[in-house]
Amino acid sequence: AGPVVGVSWSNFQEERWKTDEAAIRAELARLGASYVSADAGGSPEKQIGDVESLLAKGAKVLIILAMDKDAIQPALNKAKARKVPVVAYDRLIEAPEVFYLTFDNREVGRLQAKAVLAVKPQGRYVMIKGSPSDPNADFLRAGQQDALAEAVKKGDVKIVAEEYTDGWKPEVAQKNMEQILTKLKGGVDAVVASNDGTAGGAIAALAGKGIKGVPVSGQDADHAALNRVALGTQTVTVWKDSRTLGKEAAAAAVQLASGQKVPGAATWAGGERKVSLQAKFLAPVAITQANLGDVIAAGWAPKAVVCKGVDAAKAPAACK
Amino acid sequence: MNAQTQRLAVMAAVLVAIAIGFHALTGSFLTAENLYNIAQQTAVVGIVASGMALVIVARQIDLAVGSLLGAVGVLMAWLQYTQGWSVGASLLAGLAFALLIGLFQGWLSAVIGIPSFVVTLGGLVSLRGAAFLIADGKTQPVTEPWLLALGGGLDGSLGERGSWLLGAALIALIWAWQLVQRRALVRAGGTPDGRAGLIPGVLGTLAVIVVVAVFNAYRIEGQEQGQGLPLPLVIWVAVVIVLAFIAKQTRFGRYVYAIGGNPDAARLAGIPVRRVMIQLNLLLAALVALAAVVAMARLNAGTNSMGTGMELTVIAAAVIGGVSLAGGSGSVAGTVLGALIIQSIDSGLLLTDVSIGWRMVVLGQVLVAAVVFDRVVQK
Amino acid sequence: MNAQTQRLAVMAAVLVAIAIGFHALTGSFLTAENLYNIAQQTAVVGIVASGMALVIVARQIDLAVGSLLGAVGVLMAWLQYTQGWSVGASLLAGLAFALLIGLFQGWLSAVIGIPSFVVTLGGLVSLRGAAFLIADGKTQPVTEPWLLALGGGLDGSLGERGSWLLGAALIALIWAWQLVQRRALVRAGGTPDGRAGLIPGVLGTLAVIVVVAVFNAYRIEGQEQGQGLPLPLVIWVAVVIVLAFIAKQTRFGRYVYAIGGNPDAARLAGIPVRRVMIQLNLLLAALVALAAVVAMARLNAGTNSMGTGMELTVIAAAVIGGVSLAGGSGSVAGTVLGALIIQSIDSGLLLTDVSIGWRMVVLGQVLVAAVVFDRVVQK
Amino acid sequence: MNALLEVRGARKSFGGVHAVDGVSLSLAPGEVLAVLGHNGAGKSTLMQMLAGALPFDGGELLLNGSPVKFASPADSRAAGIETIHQKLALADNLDSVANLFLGRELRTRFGLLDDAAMRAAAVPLFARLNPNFKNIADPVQSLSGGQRQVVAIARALQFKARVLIMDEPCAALGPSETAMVHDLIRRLAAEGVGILLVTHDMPDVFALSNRLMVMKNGRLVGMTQTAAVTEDEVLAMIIAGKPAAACLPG
Amino acid sequence: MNALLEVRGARKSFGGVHAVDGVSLSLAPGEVLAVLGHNGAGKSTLMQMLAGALPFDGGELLLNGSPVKFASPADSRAAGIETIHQKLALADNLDSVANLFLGRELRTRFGLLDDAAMRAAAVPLFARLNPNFKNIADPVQSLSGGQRQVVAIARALQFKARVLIMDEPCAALGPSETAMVHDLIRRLAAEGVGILLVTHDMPDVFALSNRLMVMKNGRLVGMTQTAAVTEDEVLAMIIAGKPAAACLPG
Ligand SMILES: Nc1ncnc2c1ncn2[C@@H]1O[C@H](COP(=O)(O)OP(=O)(O)OP(=O)(O)O)[C@@H](O)[C@H]1O
Ligand SMILES: Nc1ncnc2c1ncn2[C@@H]1O[C@H](COP(=O)(O)OP(=O)(O)OP(=O)(O)O)[C@@H](O)[C@H]1O
Ligand SMILES: [Mg+2]
Ligand SMILES: [Mg+2]
Repeated sequence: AGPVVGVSWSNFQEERWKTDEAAIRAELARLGASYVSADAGGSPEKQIGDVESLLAKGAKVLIILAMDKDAIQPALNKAKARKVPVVAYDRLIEAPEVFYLTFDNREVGRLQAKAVLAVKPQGRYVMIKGSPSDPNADFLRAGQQDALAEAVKKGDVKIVAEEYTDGWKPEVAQKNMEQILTKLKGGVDAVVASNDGTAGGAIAALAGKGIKGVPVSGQDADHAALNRVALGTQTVTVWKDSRTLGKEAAAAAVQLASGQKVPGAATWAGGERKVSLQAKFLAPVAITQANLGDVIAAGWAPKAVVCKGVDAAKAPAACK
Repeated sequence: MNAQTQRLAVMAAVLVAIAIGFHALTGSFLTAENLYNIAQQTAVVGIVASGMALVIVARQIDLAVGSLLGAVGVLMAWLQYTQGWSVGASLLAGLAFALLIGLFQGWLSAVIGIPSFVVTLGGLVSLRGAAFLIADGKTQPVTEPWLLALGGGLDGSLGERGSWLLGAALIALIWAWQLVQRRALVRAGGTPDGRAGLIPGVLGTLAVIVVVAVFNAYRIEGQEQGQGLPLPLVIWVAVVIVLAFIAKQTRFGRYVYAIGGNPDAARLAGIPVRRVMIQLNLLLAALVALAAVVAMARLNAGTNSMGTGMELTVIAAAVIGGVSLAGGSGSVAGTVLGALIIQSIDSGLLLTDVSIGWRMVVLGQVLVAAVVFDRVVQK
Repeated sequence: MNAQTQRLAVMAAVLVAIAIGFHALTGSFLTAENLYNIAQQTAVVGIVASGMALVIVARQIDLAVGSLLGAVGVLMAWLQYTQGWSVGASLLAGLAFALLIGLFQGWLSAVIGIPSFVVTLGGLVSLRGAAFLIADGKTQPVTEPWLLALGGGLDGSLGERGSWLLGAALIALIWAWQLVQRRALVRAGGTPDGRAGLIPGVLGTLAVIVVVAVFNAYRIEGQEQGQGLPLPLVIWVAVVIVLAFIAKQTRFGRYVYAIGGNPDAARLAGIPVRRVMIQLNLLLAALVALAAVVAMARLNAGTNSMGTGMELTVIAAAVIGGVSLAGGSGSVAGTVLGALIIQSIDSGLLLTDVSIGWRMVVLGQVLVAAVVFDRVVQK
Repeated sequence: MNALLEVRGARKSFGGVHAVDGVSLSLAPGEVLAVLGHNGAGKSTLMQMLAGALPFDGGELLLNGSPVKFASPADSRAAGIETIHQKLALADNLDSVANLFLGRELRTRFGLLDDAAMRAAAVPLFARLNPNFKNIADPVQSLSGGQRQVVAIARALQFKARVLIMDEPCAALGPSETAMVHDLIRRLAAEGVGILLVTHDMPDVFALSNRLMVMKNGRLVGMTQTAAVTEDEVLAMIIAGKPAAACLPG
Repeated sequence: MNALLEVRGARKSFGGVHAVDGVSLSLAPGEVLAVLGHNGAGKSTLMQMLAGALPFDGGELLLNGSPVKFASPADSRAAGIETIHQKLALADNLDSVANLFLGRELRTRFGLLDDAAMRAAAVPLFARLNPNFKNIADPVQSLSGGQRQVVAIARALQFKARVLIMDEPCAALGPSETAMVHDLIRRLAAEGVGILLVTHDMPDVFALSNRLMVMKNGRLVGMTQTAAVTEDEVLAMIIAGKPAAACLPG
């Protein structure tokens, strides 16, 4: 039989990881390896304990979705002591022995802002950020800034409000958006939301005030978000096909466990501390009405779900 | 009774002070739009808090309300969206689920004797897991227009005419109630004070008129008339009236207070303590189901994170509204003020330019200050 | 006292049953490595829970511990990493900060008379904001090796020799204590029962030997000898011994119980209730600072999310360990069992193949079941 | 046996303490049976057992000759036994009127609480027991010790009982209040109510009771007609635990 | 004025209730002053004011001729006033020994609690007051009403007081326990302790007190030498609120 692969999730409550898990499991099953997992529920402390438990359970290779790239260090030391290789899944862990496999978060931020900018090249922008206790929220925000910087400099785009969303909770995003609209007396032309959950909250707030035609971004290609894209209430959701990511991670894990090199890996040192490590990047895709068909074609979401309740007359091509 | 009323008056004053303070700072707090926002944002917590007040009065606590709200919300949305149930059937199923949980938890604490803190802490964890399992973690959109209206928003309010009608009904209710009280007193051989019911009557009437007028003044661009009372607010007010009535006018309510005052004495007086406890759990569960409907309608979806951390806000609303955690004292009406104070500070801070870190620092300390003020006035 | 001991015995039995159950299910629960993990994972919660027990005994509650731990942890790490302070100075600064907060909260509740629930709810929110502000939300790595050792891990344990030495010292302490008790009894004119101290003495000795042997049996590949007792565990045990001693052997401890039993009576008996309350707040704050050091060392960093939601786990550990939320009863030793039970279920479920949603469902209900068992045995 | 209430060999212990240890007694309609004994003799424990507040560890209880088991105080109350507990058992946060009717509230025809009617019924009752008792709308926790006792007594008297258990009802009462309660006890006994009266006050015993029983350390020392013994004999029974000559078994 | 304790025009009200309304009194060393009055007359409120448990709304308190203000019961205790409160003021979760020494624990030379010594001191004390009182290691909440009262009395007697306030100390006591407390009161008075004795029991009043005062609805009805009045005169004062002929002002 293949090796035992331990997977440590950062916060399984978020919708997307479910798909990743399924992909990892399927690939591991195909390769004859076995799967054990733990969920840190958003807590870096718990994640350390999780990794310890996974090692105790006999994991020979780890896939870690780090809640916090710095705070995961002790877990890595443990793994290192036992000569257990680590795949940094989706989020960077800056350590030389780690294999980093990801969709670049900063790139996700860039795609989000770019897609919104394409619809509203000028105007007043609201940034709905992620959880203040999640370091990734700032990476996304930095990527968004990359894409907007020029327009801001020219004065085309004005960032009129910016809020963190406690715990990434949609209802918090909704409340924040409502208050922003009140504060700005409705003067909002575009919303850059950091994921689909917060986008949902922001869209509900806009709808509640009868505001139409404001572009909103998201991330994760949640089914509900795809449906909103089809309906035209959400502009873009950045799709990181986590099935590919999961599949690649599982394959890489098994290869690392048997001491092989991962095909397609390259040395990379683009992190904050310029640590050089092995990495492989997958490209995220911005899904708008124009390429909505891609997710359906890829079997990510069934057409019936994506196009539910879409008015045939105004339907995007994918729903026709 | 008197101390109770005084406390309510102080907390109302605190609320007004907060509102004026924020308006001075931001210029937009006391606008019809912002008040409309706050009314909607508070309703979910307020509905649950009114039931929580009675639970705490009876010396119990319920930490599971947030998770239960999440599980029920996801269940109802999932039944509609993924399973294709009708809206009515899905709401009933959600209610049934909530009542089942309430029954189970009530049985554990009232009959088996496990402290309600432990029982509902278990519920807090388990039900959050259930919320995830039901729809496999996926957000479940909700589309039925009449259901969405219950969440407020564009079409979720009574409109100008409807609001005035409801307002008139409420005013009639207020005066009718004063009359009933008076009659009962006379029937029992008392001589009612000529002006006894006048002050609450006039104050109540004024409050209703002001509220309706304010909400009617909020007009969304493109709508033909003012919004009027948003449905979440209407639901919340109805819940509060019913619960306040239950608390003060029924035997069940009297027993809840007696149990909270002295559980041994209640038992010795022949009160069916266990039954009352279980009924109380069922009542709160039903309110959570109702709140879940509003929350789901407001968000246009059921998500598995709904209600996360809500238990503390709900308990805080009750406690700030004057419910003592030691049991036996507090009122349903107080929770309205408690919930409004919390939400006003929260939403008001969002109108200022304070960044999130400072916002949290200020939010926490203003909450404390509100209660400090109450304490200082009492001395 | 007797009922207390019985309860501890039952909870210990529950813990053993849980361990055996998980071992039967997974085959890897009762391994030296897993027990070593659990000891480390529990320490942070355990340290805080031992102080929380006394706070709850005195009819108070502290919801701010998790946020305080976060703020103190980030502060200490930030002072080292970003500000370049020495480790010692940064730890002292963290302690000072915690004590200041403790003093403030103690003053609000003991002197001004705000319910501790409200005061610390404010703290829960405000201090989480502070944790974000201190380092602007950025994680602060910590690198000093001796500090990291306090968090356990590879080099953070006593080793085989050190563990036996400490074990021997503990055993000596246990017997010395029995002797002191006996002497006191004789001095006061009593005639000690020949075997009175024998049973706790022998049990304690056995427990120490087994624990040391188990932890010494855990050997990480590449290390020359067994790990022995991890430092977080050593710190936790030291805290528990000191607090149990304070609770039972000092006037302060007696006053804490008296206040919890009947605050009015305590005041009438001339107990300086306010002073005791403030001291209690300071004690808990100091423990939180200590726990923050361990948590930070364990994480190799201070993050602003540290300790999120910990307040409920800590309170749950105390309550499951037998502390009554109504005040006046419970023991420090019980919190050890409470914390271990919670962590064992949590860690044990990870070793099973139960999926994440179900894991939460089971975790919550097993917690309840542990207490149900205790209740059923008592009947 | 035409006894209203009969107890056979009642036993109750708490941990190692045998609080009630094989006590038997019977109570006839219209009879006042005084229960005496040192502090901690087990009198209140026995009364709580009869009131359904504590389960029997052993022995049996008969009402009108048929055995009964009370699962709760509600059962005992339903069987016509009213109890004034030594610890008073008041809901401290409620006012005197609410406490008076606790568990048996008056209701309007819509099933709602009829506070006005309850208040109207309470005022004269309290006034009779203690004319200076004005603040009946305050929570009972702010009442004086004697006023609290008045509330507890009024509660037991308010409802038509067949057996009345009074555990030191006059302990905290002033002289005029005590006189009033004595009157009431005599009147109720005359109406056929059986009364168990726990007291430490010899004048009370001799003024009110038909028979008396003495307990010591959970056991029955003796039971006798009150008229057949002197105060000194009773004191000797209480203190030395030896039955007086007049004592008959049972 | 050589009075141990003197009160001038003490006032206290709760909301609308004037619980104590302009009461003055003085207490000499070795004197037993009985305080009488109907239920709710304000006796306990007055005693709580002297014990530092309630602040004065008006009037003043003098100890040995110099005015004092108590901010807390600890102050009053420190000034040599011991109080047995009507509500007993016991920590229900602690055992009798811990309650006996509450606030004044014995400690070893290391500053730790000396439980063994406290227990050793407590056993004979309790045994003297109630020989049947065995379960002194149980939490006091499981004690009988009289046993609880014994604990509260023992606490006040244990420490050398100059003024002793006893609010209905014998209300729940059995006859032999009451006799024992009477003995103690006499002995303490002989040693020069000033005693304020609240009671409803006429035999107690006449057996123990040198002077007596009667309160009604918060006001002082009269104060007199006990020897100068008859029981019926005292009862008339309590009930009708009219001072007897023998009453002198103050
Ligand atoms: N804390 C309080 N709050 C409100 N009212 C109070 C409070 N304490 C006492 N009172 C009121 O003050 C009055 C006097 O009470 P107090 O306890 O002094 O009477 P008392 O003379 O000791 O009576 P008793 O003989 O019944 O013990 C009563 O009417 C009582 O209701
Ligand atoms: N709940 C309890 N738990 C433990 N022991 C108890 C409990 N209730 C009573 N006891 C013990 O039982 C014995 C009898 O108590 P009980 O209250 O019946 O005495 P009593 O005769 O009513 O005394 P008193 O005259 O003082 O009221 C006492 O020793 C008491 O400590
Ligand atoms: Mg008794
Ligand atoms: Mg009194």
